[in-house]
Amino acid sequence: MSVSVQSEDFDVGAETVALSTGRNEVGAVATFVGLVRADKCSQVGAGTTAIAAMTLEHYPGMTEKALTEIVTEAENRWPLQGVRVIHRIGRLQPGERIVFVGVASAHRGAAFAACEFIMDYLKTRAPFWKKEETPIGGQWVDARESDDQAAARWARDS
Amino acid sequence: MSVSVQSEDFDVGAETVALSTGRNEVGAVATFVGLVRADKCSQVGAGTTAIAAMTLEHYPGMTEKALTEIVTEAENRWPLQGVRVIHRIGRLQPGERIVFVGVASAHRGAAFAACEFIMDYLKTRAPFWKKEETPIGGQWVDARESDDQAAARWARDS
Amino acid sequence: MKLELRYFAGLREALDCAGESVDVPASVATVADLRQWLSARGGVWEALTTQKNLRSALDRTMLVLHAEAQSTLHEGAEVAFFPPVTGG
Amino acid sequence: MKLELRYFAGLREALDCAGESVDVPASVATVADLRQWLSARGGVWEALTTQKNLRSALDRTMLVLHAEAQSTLHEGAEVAFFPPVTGG
Repeated sequence: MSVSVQSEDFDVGAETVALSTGRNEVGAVATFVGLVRADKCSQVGAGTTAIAAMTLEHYPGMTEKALTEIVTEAENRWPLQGVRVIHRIGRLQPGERIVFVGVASAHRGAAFAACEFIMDYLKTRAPFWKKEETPIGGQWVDARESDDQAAARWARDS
Repeated sequence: MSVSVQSEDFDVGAETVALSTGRNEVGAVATFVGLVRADKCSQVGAGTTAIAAMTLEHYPGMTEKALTEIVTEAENRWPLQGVRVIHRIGRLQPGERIVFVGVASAHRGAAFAACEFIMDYLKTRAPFWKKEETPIGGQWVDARESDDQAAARWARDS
Repeated sequence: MKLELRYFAGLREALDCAGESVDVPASVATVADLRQWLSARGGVWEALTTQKNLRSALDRTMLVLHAEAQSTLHEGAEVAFFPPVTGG
Repeated sequence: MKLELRYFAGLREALDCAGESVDVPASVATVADLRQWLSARGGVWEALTTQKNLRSALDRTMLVLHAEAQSTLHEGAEVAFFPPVTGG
């Protein structure tokens, strides 16, 4: 497992390839890349306006801990050979990458499930906040109920 | 949509990045890479033995058609911005990549679901067959019931 | 009626035949009929009815097993028989 | 009891405060008590009880809302308050 919180961009190809390199039992690698949508708009009064950029704030000291706990939970639920999580912080422009989650496993079912699980938990349990830059100032992004619902799918009775 | 059947390897990073480049509405890219497991063994008599390589046979003329139909079905089910499928044929050694499926969408739910759907259908509906090389000769890989079950999850009453 | 037949993977090896052009009698109207007609050649060809789960495609569209009896042949049709697929 | 407090995102801006060290009276025993105690400062601090869905973390572990009353503070504890997270 490897977790990074950084302002720099990451190399999608190198990260994906590294998940299977030298690991004999890997037959499946599932990855996810989240990006700032280039058509991203922010609610401004009654209308919407295109954003110029967004800034990602986080909770230094807690962020890596929260991501590590999420990955550990995934490793407890599925037989995984490798997991990589990278989340960027700071100012990001439309079209830029925000997050990478990559999971290697012997079989595709575990790789897909764990990758989606990590993203759903990251969205609701990792301390990141997005602020969008609009022509009339900064605007904090509201949490989405659909993200809570996505995370709730993985709940267990324990 | 772009579908390729080829003997050459592919560039995971370039393919993943291409799915979002120049597409304003892409906020999520989910990818899958399938590999020949380096510890892959074949059943030989009562025991198993490591394979030296595998050869992928396909049905020229039908393969691209089948893959295109699978991707079209995915595009009908989810709002997708881009889909890329690459499947290799010919002789592949342990550790080599076999298949790439990448899906771009505005949101992660659609990207994950469509990527997994395409893999499940590809496994059961695209005309590829694997033959493993063992010390005592070639051995065709048997279809797995779990792949039929995975594909059956997506069935619709229509 | 003239048909183009193709065989793949383990079945191709068992038949020692990758494909052939055949002219079938009028009694062979569906893919299911064709399967029986080929099997009636005897020997290795009996695999077409005795081997479990052998699949088929008509004009490059895969058929589910119970669809073969409803899949009507036509002049120049391309029919393929093969084991369950194992790509990906 | 001395505590380290941290505020994030929109709440940090509303309070105009990223963090502070406080010494709370013995009556403040849980995170829920702390939330009430801070809100009682009045003005912008009332957001801690009036703003919908504000979350908290004790010693860098996120708490669910109903867990705050069971989350006991200790000397030197780090407590953070923040809006629902929106990363990814």
